[in-house]
Amino acid sequence: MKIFKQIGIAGLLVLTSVPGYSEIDFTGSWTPLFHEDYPERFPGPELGDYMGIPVNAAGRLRGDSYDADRISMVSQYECRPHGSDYNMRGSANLRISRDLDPVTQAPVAFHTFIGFQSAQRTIWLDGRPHPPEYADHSWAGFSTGVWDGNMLNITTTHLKEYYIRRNGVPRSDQAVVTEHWTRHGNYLTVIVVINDPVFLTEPLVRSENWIYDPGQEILPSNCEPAPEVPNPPGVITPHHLPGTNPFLHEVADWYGIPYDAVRGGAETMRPEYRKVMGKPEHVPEKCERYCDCGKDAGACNLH
Amino acid sequence: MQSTIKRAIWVAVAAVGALSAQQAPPAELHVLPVQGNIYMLVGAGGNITLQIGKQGVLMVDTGLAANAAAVYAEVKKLTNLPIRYIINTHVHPDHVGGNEGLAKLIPPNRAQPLSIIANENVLNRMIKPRPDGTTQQFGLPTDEYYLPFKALNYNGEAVIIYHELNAHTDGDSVILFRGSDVVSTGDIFTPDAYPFIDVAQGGSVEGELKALTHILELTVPAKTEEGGTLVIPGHGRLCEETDVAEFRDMMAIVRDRIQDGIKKKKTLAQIKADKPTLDYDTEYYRQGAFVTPDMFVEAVYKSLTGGK
Amino acid sequence: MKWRAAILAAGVCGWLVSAAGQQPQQNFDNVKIQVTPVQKNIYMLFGAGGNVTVQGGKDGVLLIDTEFEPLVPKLMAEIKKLSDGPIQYIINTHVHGDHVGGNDAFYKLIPKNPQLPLNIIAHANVLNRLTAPGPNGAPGTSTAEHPGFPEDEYDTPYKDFYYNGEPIFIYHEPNAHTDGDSVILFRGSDVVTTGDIFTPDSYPFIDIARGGSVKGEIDALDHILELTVPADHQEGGTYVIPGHGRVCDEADVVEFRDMVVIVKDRVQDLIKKGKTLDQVKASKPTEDYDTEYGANGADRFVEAVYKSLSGK
Amino acid sequence: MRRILFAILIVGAVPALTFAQGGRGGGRGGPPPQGKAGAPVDLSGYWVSPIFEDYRWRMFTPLKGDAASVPINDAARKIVDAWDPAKDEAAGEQCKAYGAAGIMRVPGRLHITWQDDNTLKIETDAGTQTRLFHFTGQAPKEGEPSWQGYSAAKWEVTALPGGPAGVGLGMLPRQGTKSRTLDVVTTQLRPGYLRKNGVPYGANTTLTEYYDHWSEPSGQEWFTVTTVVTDPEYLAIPFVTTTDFKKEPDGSKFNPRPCTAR
Repeated sequence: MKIFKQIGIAGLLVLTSVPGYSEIDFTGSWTPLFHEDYPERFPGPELGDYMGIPVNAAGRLRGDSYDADRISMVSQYECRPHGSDYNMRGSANLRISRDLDPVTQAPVAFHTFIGFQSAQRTIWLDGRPHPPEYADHSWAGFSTGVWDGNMLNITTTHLKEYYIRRNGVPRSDQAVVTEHWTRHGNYLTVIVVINDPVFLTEPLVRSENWIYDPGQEILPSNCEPAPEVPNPPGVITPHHLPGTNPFLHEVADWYGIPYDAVRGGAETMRPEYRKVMGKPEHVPEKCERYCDCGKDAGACNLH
Repeated sequence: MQSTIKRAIWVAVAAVGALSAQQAPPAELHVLPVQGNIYMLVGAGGNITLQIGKQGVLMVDTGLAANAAAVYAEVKKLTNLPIRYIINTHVHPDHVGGNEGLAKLIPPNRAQPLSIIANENVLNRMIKPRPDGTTQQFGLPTDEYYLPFKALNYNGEAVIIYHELNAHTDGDSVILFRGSDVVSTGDIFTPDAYPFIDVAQGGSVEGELKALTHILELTVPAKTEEGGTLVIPGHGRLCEETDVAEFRDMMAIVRDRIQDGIKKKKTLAQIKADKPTLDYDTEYYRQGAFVTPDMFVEAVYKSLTGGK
Repeated sequence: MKWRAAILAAGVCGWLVSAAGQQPQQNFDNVKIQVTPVQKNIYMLFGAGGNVTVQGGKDGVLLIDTEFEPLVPKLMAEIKKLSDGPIQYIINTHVHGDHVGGNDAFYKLIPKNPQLPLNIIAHANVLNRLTAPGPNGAPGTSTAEHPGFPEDEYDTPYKDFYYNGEPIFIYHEPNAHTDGDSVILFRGSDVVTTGDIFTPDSYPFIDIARGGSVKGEIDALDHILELTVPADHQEGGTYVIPGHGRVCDEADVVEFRDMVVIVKDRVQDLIKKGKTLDQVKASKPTEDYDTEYGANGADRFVEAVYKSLSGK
Repeated sequence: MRRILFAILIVGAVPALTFAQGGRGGGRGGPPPQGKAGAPVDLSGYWVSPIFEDYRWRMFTPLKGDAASVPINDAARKIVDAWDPAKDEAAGEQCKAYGAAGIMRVPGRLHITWQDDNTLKIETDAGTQTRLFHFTGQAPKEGEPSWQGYSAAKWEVTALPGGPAGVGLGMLPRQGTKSRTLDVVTTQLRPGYLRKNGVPYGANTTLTEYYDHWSEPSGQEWFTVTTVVTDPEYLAIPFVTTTDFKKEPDGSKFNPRPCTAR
């Protein structure tokens, strides 16, 4: 009898309700796992490290010319959040919430909030079109998501120019980013594919993992850019003139890597490159920088 | 590679239905509501800024001559109120070209006569005979100014017109709509193309940089360096302060590189050979764009060396 | 009504000359707070002392100047009627007690919220003077005992930020009424708050002892005229909230600026003729303005102009 | 009266059951088909792994002592500091970095084929290793530990994370999501290296992998494997990485080569 009753209730519900939505629910708080590129992602990348980026000549020279003083001297850079493509590999925690249509209860959008510079983002699930090409761009860009089974495929346009790596390798405002989100138990896997005709010779694919970590208090950041002092005659934008950046060889020498590999580019990223990549100029005896990042699931210290 | 990426992007965007925007033929006009009283009219040549309020219509720039009728029709779709003001940011034909046609199309209004505002240098250049010997009769600036700035209150907000000295030309105006919180820059700022520094008509790289810095002073972003004051460029998409900052930094960096070359006694040819814009060409030079990297380098070089 | 308020204000202001920075012994029990809607986000509050500017909107509340400590509860009550948002900004236009007197009391009354911290902004010279050592080496008052002192000071030509959906520009006007004057432009609401650089019903109090000068005063008034844009027929458009007195627009500032320039020229001329301060006063260079701006302030004004021009 | 009501309820129940099963399984009724027949995506073919992330640690044999990013413990740290490739060679253990927990991170190419209807085979050119994914659903037979261990695979039947999969008031029977993920659990592993410079994993390691197939807007096929290495012996927490593989038109670049210890 009892069983019948339960099944019966279910049956009535099936008969009387619209079919359920069969998507993965990403909502909740997540903590990033830094089991790849921890030193780059937390303390920050080494200068001149373009490894793993299919960067073109333009992007490489931008990196060579980059001077981090720009962030302190040009106030427009001070309170920037990360671009939404970089944010998923950033170092702050993530909260995902979901909008439902008040009438149909159908999912309308996912919202993500990341504490660093209060980066907020909306991923529309209701099939709306992207804005026209001459519309304003933003750090988060304009994102729409389409389900394919248990994977959410996201397309983002209208991004502001930002960095692919925080050592000055840029990602342009013409880039189109596609993402693939999927969830396995308590792991969220986010695959980010950056198509940038301006700075990349082929798509850049990076994938990050987050672990479900409910009950976090993720606070906003209150950053007010310093007042823009009218620039002195002859505008100052800190940068290294071509061929004058003294730091470009550091990463190769510190880690015993051939300089050509450090310079990045699609050809350096194929397995067969190992055969032709040549010898490093200098190889340390043993690891001296960031050797224990993440030991005992701990933080990333230089020594 | 490039083309496959372009295709990839096209597919991606098409896939989410922005098809029309992507395929739009250039001649077709689009209207983008910006904020407050301001609309951006795209496709007539240079971008046209429209301020529409209870009193009437103020437009910044008029596009190419050929599109004047289409522009007028587009404005009429938005409002029946009269066009009271036209402000020209500078003298180039893709920004003043529509003046003549519009001046003829706009019905005479004795209560609110059409007033065409521009820096006096724009007028001085427009009254010169055209190549064909004729001179322009209609649509010349009627209300030219020569002071550092001119202010008016229209449609319930303060509109400030700043003269930017020797920037893109010698007659550039940047317009601030104070209530709507929008800045219209003319060709001093073009987010996806190198600036055309018209040295022959009084432009200079230092003036460009000063003007861009002034625009940065006028813009105030909302939280996290985003939103707040919106910026309508001479060509290209709607922008904000950080977009102007990127552009300003490009200008400053290229200027420094060329200055360095000049210090090292390099000739223009040698400096061009150094490709001082290599890392910006993919961003600011599209096939068929008006200003080629070499033109830009040459303009900066001449501006820095005093035309030599 | 407003007229009486203005006189009272002028009186308080005058009374303060000897005691700027101190709390007056005056009884405020019967003072009522008048609330005047100005334009868009902006309201003007007045009880006694300087005018208070209130900007309220979706983000919260911004205040300019705080009058006197005893009035703060009354001001708070009125502000709460206008907006229940948090008070996140207090800006002081200058150092005088009838403009900063309520800072501490506001600081104590405003609930602390680490996510929405209270920013108290003024030009650096305001903070410097508030914390400066007293006469004959008495130790300066510390920000520890005065949490309401403007510790978010700025020392650049201007500071801008975005609040309640509009850009706000704070301009430093060098050596005008004092050496720490700020003029605030609410660009979206189209309202300018001038502090005591502009007081439509009384002669400007050029506080030479605190770095004021007649030249700076005139430059500041000219700058205010650059910021204001009238609507049709030279009225309306940008509204101006003076340090004391009624809500004004550009035309009122023009009148005031012209008065200051004319009096300055007259005094300058007399100085050229080698007249002493007493002789200058005796020649009544402000006679034609005294009925408008109050004879009681004339001598002080003339004296300030004289000293400022002669450097004596 | 009561009887009639039950009758209605049962009628109502039928779609509920099948609907639920259909969603949770994929086939209507009975367990979802596994192996080749049940494959929701085609992983067969040649694949290459371009090195986008962990470049320093994957493309090169990292400097001795470099365990950055791996949540190792003190026991592991001792082994890392004692790493000596010569010893491994002498012991004939050049393949320690090519075991199941490390192989997918070694730069190289994969050849994926169906060995039979219930066995998916992955051959690597780097170290010429072979992994067999068994869809039989049976528990692994006790066997000798090996570099590649025993891998039990299944097509994920429902991607609903946690929570009761049951039926309750106010909710529909969970339909689940048509999953496209391949789940693989590998045990019986011979101790090896997560990285070539001797960052170890132990004999009790359980390797859980999730294979997700996706495509670029251009149509280019990829799969990303999320690898969770659980090793109570040497890891403070599970070591989680994702490795991306790009489909190649043919095997022309598939270049088998032996393991190396250096």
